[in-house]
Amino acid sequence: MEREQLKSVLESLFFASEGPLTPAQLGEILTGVERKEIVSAVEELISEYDAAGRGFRLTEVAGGYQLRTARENAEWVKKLYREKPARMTRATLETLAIIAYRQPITRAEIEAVRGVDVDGVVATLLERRLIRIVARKDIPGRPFLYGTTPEFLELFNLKDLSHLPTLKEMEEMAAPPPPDPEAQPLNREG
Amino acid sequence: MEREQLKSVLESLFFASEGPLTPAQLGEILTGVERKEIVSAVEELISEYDAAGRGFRLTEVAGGYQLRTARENAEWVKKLYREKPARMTRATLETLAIIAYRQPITRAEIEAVRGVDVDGVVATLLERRLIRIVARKDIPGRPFLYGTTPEFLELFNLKDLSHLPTLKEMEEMAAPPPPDPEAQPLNREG
Amino acid sequence: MTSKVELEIFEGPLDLLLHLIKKSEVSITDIPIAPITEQYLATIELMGDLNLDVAGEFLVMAATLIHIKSRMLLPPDESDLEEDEEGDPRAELARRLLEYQRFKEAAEELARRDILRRDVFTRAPEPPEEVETGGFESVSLFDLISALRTVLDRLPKDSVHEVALEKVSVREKMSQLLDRLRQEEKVVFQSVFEGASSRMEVIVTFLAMLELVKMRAIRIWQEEVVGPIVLALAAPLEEVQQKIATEEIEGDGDGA
Repeated sequence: MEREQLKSVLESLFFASEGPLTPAQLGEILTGVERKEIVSAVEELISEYDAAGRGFRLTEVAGGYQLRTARENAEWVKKLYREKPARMTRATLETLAIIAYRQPITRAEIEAVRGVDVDGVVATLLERRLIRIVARKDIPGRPFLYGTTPEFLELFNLKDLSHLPTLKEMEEMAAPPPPDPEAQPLNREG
Repeated sequence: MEREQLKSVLESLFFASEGPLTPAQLGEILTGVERKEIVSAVEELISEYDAAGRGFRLTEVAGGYQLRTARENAEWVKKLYREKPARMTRATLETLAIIAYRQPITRAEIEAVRGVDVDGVVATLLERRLIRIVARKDIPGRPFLYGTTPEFLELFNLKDLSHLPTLKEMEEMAAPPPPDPEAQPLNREG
Repeated sequence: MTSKVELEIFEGPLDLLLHLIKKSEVSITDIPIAPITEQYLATIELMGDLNLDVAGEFLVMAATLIHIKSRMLLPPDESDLEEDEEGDPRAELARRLLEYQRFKEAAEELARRDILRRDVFTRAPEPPEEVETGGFESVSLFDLISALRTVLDRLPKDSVHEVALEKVSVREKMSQLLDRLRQEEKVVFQSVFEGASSRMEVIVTFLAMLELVKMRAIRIWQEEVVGPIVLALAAPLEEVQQKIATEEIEGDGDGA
C-alpha cells in the first residue's frame, strides 16, 4: 500500500472507530502492512494535523491513537450537546486521584484517606466507567479492589498511568472553563 | 471570525456531531457568523476534502452536511466491526423504492405493484425507521399512508427526495393504461 | 423431502414472469403468451416439487395467464374491445410488468449508491446496522430453477422412474458439497449433478445447495451474463460446519 493510501485508510479508521486504536489493532486490520510503516504513517498524520491547525487532532491516548476535536474549539463543540456536561465535583476528583495513585485499593482504604464515606462517589465513578473492580483483597470479608480504566486515561488525556497529573492538575483538567476535556466527544453518553 | 478559524470550528462540529448538521443548526451554534459565510466555508471544506483524497468526505445528506469515511476505504473500515451486518434484501429494496417514489402510499398500493404480500417487509422498514406512517388515506378502511424518513436519506446518501435517481419512463405501449383510480397524487415523474 | 426452503431472493410472480420474458428475449408489450405460460407453469410445478413455498400469488398469476391465453385464441369481437383497450388481453399484464420493472430497476439503483455503513461510515457510535445486497450480485432463485430444469431434462428418460432406493439426505449432500468446495474452490453448477442417477437425487442435491445459500455458507453467481453458474464457499468452512451441527438441535438454540 502506498503511503498516501495508507494515510487515507488510517484517517478513515480513526474517524470511524469508537475508541482509541492501538498499533496492534491497526496491524490486524491492515494486513500486509508492516507495523513500522503504520506507526510512521500515524506519526506523519499527527504532525500534519498539528501543523494545519484544523478542527481535529490525532492524539496518543490509552496506549493507542484517537481523533479528537481541537481543544481550542471546545466552546463551540459544547453547544452541540444540549445538556451541559456534569461538572466533576471535588469529592469525585479526590476519590479518583486516590484510586489512581494508590490502585488497587479498597473502599475502606479510600475512606481512611478521605475521612468520609465514599459509597456514592465510588458508585458514580463505576457507572461512568472511570474505575473498575480489579480483584478482591485477601483479607477477612474479601473486599473489592478498585483501579482506573482506559476511559480514565482517555478523559485526562494520559498516555499511561506513569503520566498521572497532580490532583491540582486534574482539577484544572476537569473544570468547566475551557479547556474542558469532558466537552470532547468521547463517545460516551453524558 | 476569520475564515481559517471558521473552517476549523466547522470541522470540529461535523466531527463531533452524531447526525448531519443543517445550515440552520450551524447558524445557531456559530452566533454572529452570517449564514452565507457559513455555507461558503462548508463548500470550501467539501472541495478541499474531495481534492485531498483523504480518509473522509463532507457529504450533503438529509438536508444537512455530514462527515463520512471515503468510500474507497470501506473494505478496511468494515473490519472495525465485528458483528455481521443486517442484510438488505431485494424485497426490502423494492418496497423502499416504491414507497420513496410514490409516497404517501398505502400497503395495498405497494402490494399492487410488487404482486406479493408486503406485511413483513413494511414492519421491518418501520422498525428500522426507514419509513413512517404519515397519515391515513381517506378511503374506506382508512388505511395508513407510508412515507420515507430522514434516516432513509442518510442510508442512501441522498440530499433530499428530489435527488432520488430518476425513475425510468415506462416503455411505450400499444395501449396506455387507464388511470388507476387509487393512483398516487405525488407521482413525481408524471 | 421434508425440508421447506424459503428464500428471500424469491420475489413473486411478476419477478418470475420478467425473468422468463428476459430469458426468452421477447418484448414485455408483445408477450408470446402460450410458451411463456407453459414455462411459468413448469417453473411453479418444479417449485412445488422442491417444496418451495409457492405463495397464492403465483397461482393467481397462473390463472391469469391461462385466462389470457384462452382469450387470445378467440377472434376479437366488439365486447372484448370495450373491456380491453385495443382488444389485447395482454395489455393490463404488460402494464403491471412494466411498472414492476421500473421499481425493480430503481431498487437496483438504490443498492448501487454509497450506502451508509456499507460503503461509507459516520462517527456515530450507534451499533453498526449495516446493509448488504447479496441478492443482487448473485443469481436469482429463478435462474437456479431454470438451470435445474436443464439438468433434469438431461437425465436419461428411464432413470426417472427409478425411485431412489438409497435414501440420500439433504444434510449428507450438504457435507459432500462442502467437501468438494473445500478442494476445488469454485465449482460449476451443472457439474454438481454429474453422477446423479435419479430425479430424486438431483432434487436432494439442489435442496442442499439452497440450504447452504440460505445459511450464507456458499455463494452462487454468474461471472458473465450468459456465463455458467458457479458456486464457492462464502464463509470459513469450520464456521459452516459448526452451523450445520448446531442446526441439528432444532428448537434447542435458546438454551445456551
